[in-house]
Amino acid sequence: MAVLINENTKILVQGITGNQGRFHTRSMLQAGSKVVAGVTPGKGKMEVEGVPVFDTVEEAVHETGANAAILFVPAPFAKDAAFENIEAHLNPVVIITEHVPVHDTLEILTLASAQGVMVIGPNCPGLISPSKCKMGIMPTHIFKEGNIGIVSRSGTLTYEIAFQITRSGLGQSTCIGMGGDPLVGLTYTDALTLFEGDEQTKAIVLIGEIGGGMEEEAASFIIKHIKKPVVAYIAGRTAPPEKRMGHAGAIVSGTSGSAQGKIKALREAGIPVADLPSQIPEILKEFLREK
Amino acid sequence: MAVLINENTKILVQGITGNQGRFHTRSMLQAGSKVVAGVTPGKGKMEVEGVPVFDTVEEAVHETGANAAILFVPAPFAKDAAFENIEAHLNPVVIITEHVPVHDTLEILTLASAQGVMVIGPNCPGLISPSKCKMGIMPTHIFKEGNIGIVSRSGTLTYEIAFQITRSGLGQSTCIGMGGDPLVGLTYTDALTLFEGDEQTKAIVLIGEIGGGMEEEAASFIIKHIKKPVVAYIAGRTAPPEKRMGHAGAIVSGTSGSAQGKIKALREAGIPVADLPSQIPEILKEFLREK
Amino acid sequence: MRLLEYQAMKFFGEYSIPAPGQVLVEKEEDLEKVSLPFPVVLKAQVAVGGRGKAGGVQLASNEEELREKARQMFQMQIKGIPVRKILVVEAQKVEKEFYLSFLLDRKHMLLFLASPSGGVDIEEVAARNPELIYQRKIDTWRGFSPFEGKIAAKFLGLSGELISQFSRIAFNLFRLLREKDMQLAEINPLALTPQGLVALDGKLIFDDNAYFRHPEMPPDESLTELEKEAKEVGVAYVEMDGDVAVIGCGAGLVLASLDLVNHLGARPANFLDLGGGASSEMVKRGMEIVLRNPRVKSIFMNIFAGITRCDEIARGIVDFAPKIPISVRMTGTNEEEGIRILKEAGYEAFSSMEEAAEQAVLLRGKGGN
Amino acid sequence: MRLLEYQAMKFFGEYSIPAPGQVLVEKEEDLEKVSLPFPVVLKAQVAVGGRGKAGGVQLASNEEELREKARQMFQMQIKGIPVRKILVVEAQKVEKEFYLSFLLDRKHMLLFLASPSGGVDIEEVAARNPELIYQRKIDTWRGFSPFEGKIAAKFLGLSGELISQFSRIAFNLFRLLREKDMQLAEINPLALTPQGLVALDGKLIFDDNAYFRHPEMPPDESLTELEKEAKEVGVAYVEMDGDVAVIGCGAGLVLASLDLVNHLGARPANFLDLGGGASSEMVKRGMEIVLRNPRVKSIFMNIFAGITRCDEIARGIVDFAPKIPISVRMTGTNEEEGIRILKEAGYEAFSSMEEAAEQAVLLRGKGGN
Repeated sequence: MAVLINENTKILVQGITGNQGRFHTRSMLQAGSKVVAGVTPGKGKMEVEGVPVFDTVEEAVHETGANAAILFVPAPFAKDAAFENIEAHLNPVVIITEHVPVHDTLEILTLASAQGVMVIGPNCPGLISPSKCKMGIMPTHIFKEGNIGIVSRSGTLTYEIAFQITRSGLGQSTCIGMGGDPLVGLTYTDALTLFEGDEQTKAIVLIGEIGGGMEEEAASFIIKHIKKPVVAYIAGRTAPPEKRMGHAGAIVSGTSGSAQGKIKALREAGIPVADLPSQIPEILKEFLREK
Repeated sequence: MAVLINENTKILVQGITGNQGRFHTRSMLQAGSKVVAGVTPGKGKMEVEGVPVFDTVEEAVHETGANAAILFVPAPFAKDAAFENIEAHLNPVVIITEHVPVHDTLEILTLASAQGVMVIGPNCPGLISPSKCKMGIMPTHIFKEGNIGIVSRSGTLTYEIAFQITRSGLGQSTCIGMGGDPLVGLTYTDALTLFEGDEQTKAIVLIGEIGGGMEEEAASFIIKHIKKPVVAYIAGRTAPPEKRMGHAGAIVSGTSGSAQGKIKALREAGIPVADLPSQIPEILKEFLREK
Repeated sequence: MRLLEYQAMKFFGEYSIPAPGQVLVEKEEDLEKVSLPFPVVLKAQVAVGGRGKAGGVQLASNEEELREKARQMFQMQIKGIPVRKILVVEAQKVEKEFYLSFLLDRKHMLLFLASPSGGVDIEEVAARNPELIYQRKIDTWRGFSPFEGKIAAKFLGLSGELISQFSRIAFNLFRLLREKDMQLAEINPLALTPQGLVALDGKLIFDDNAYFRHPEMPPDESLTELEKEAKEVGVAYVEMDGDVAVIGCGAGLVLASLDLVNHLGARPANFLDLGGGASSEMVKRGMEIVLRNPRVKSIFMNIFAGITRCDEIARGIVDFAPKIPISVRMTGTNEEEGIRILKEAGYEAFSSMEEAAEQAVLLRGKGGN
Repeated sequence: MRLLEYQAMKFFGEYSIPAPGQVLVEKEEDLEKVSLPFPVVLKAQVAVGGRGKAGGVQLASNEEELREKARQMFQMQIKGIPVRKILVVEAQKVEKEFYLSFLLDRKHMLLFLASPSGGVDIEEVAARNPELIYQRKIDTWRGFSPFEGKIAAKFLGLSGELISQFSRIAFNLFRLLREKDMQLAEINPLALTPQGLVALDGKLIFDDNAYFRHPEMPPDESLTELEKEAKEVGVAYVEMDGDVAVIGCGAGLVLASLDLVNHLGARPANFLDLGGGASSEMVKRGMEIVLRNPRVKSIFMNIFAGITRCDEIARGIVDFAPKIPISVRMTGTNEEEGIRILKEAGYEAFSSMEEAAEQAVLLRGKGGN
């Protein structure tokens, strides 16, 4: 089944006429995704890669039945675009846009939660259910359909680990990049809940990094609610304190947000934590053998 | 039974240490109302007319079990005070304060509606269920317990009509002053619905004035939902256009908001409209005879 | 308070809402400052509707015409209001006129309106062609978001770059409404010109209750001298066209008193609400104000005292001793004392408003006291 | 970006948050401007914690002491950062110290924190005495309302006029957070003095993503020269204490690469994230920056190319031809072409990050290329 997106997902691309929008629309189409509509105000009646473009989400949904949205609009316009898609009840709404002000994200997430819409991102690579639907900017070829669910705060690190899993002979049910900002929509607990309820998923990889307290939260959530096996990897053991390590959310402040704290919390919850990404496929195989 | 307030209403007075708050607390107590708490930040541990004063609504509710609030705070602080009482789920929240900015009222009403709290006012005289509870600033002696429900946008005009009803030998179940601002919490349709469901109320008086479209709305609401007899009076047939007649809400703009339009709408809905306040008691007696 | 057009235009400028080049002219010499390309439009700055039909909007194609028409306009009265200010505006090549507004009202709370039928009264459009009005309730908390303007722009038939342009204007107008405490923020017409969309006229109604947080807001220029004085005294006064002055406590009851005078075949000269708890001083000042109107032949004072004290009112009347007949209705708090004071000074007091009004109407012919 | 104390204090002033009299001193001559009553406190303006213990906070009781201590302080380095600015502050008679902050985080979204245990790190309080922390989630839309400050004030044990004073300060701090796009707005300590509550120190963390709408925001003074240059180039650079320079595309993978170097028994010299889709020019500039650090002995470059093209990266490496050993891991988009370019120029390329890291660690001793 996969989670969040599958062969029935009809994607609307907001900001389809920009360079990024155009490029990734092509890539998503090549990956077999159903991209049914694009939206760029003032560019209605155009076509991009054979996909019809509309001025508003309202029209696009009306004409094409789009049911999920991915945003490539510049950061200053992300809030408006997200509001538009959330209120049109597209679900999920994936925000690829980097550098969205965190106060804008706050409002986006508040609206989404009131409207019951799942937002993924901002500043995220999106998600993919291999062979069914790609709704993001990840390289398609490194994924393979399978039964491992991956959820991660990091982009390229996810690719690294997904690729190692694929090369080991396993595959992914759905791979979700949550994004590296301090405030993001979908969290580990959301993803874990979805994977727990998904028949296709047999084991889960949780990829974390320094900053915030989401991994600790996930650890206590797993004890209570997740029966499927979970393996974790946390990047940033060597990060110095008080420095922003690339991602806005990746900061160790004082005693909080450190990789050590997260690893400790996860291990105490009985979750194996890999020291190196390359150890993950073996641990997964162990999980699947045990079943 | 009466509506909204009765012998079980335990009133919290916000702004109890001001002149108005103190004066009307005494008057409400004299009318037999259960005023159980006052709130004025910084004045906790005082007493006013034997009523204990607290710094916050939270404490006041905790200590006294207050379940309804009346506000006498100055206009610039009305929004905060209303928010505090609404979120503490006091119900109703009666806002006596005049000159509340309409954008503040907008936010107050939006919050109240989300929290399921009935706001009355702002800029209103409050309400009274004679012999049971007075939560407002009206003279007590002109009311008498009975079976007429009154709802009005105007203060003194309501006193005039209530007094004429009392003198005619009839009495009131509850008399509600909605307030004269362009945005107010409780509306005619709210009051009509409450009176329709109240056993004590046998007939309803609707007192309107120029401005807005609430009376027209009430007319179409009555046709559909109100079985009890209603008599109306609309003040301001002689008001010139585009002039604010005392109340901020009392403005005839272009063709909208005129007394003539309101009277027409009510009459077309089969509701008798009195030409003079003094005609109302007779019409009410007619209603009660017909039953 | 309704802002005059030139005041609204100043706020539009502050909020990046595009408008044609314009100069405010307060006296003929100011015309020297005008360096706009001709033709220009002269617009009388008066706070009443229908100024166009009354000659308050004129076209001038050259300097001479501008001078001549400005001179004439400064001598005009529009619906009784003398023209003191003229806004001179660069004439526009208008391809189409739209309507755009945000407002607060009880039913919709925060409402966004747009129409392809601009330049006329939106209520006329609502009555005749309701299908030409786009209407959308705006969420109080999240506010207006530009995409809502884009949806409206499509309704108006706009395309291409104009969609975002319209939506930006709407967004800025909404910010103006919320940040400046306006009850209504309207652009009508919003004109499509070769340079894009521009606001040709605007109506802003400021919420007087919010003056305390807007020191930048100008005073109300639409009030008559008497209305201004009343405001200072703290009473609400509106001049009308009859001869019976009406005074009372509480807007609703004063309105009902006006209607009662009218019902009795006479015409009220004014609306004057003393508010609750008026002092004898305010009663005197109130009577002073209504008697400034030379048409007034009698006074009908209707007091139903709640917070107000009848004795205070009576003392005010007796102290002031109006030069024309007065009929007083007095009931409520301290009623006996009030009536005693009046009777001692030779004034009659009624307990029914109908009787008092009848007496006031009757006394009109009697002059003196 | 974390604002320096004096910058935070400027915003506090703008938002009517009371603070003691203070003057910023950038050179010794500036001391002439200081006309505060003694005693005063000298506070080194450096963006690191624990400056007090490092001698960055000093008391001066007279002019002479002030001069002397300022002179000393301007020669100090605190945790490696030279002191360039000193804030001279009127010393306060402190009766009690509170903590007050608003922040954004994933779990609570908008959080309000207060504690009677001010003047120390709130995380320490949270760890040792969680019962001393008042915590309240603030509604995104309706925002913080003063009554919420009053509830907290009661928790802090305040009474009388101080309740409203505290609530006003909290309200203004919240406005600052929202209007100025802060991720954290903290007053610690908020001191109770005979003159009422005053902010003795403040921490504001501005959301860098919001620079586009805050032209008034100062540049980040906490960055080292190299970090500033990196910012201009468009790469993320953080200096560290080891000798293996780490470069990659994507923050998470670079972090994992640092950990890998560490796992292999070496220490990374820096974090450098080229981001997605880096050009050969950016690769060159990135290498230039990491090599500015004299400790660097080898480079580990880890490229997992998604949007990025391996051939671009390879061209950047070959063009720049670093003077010290480099080990490259390269996989993903245009991998063959990239590896071909590298091989032709005599560079080895690995497809596994572990192997490439091992090589980089090994090459440290080898010097030259």
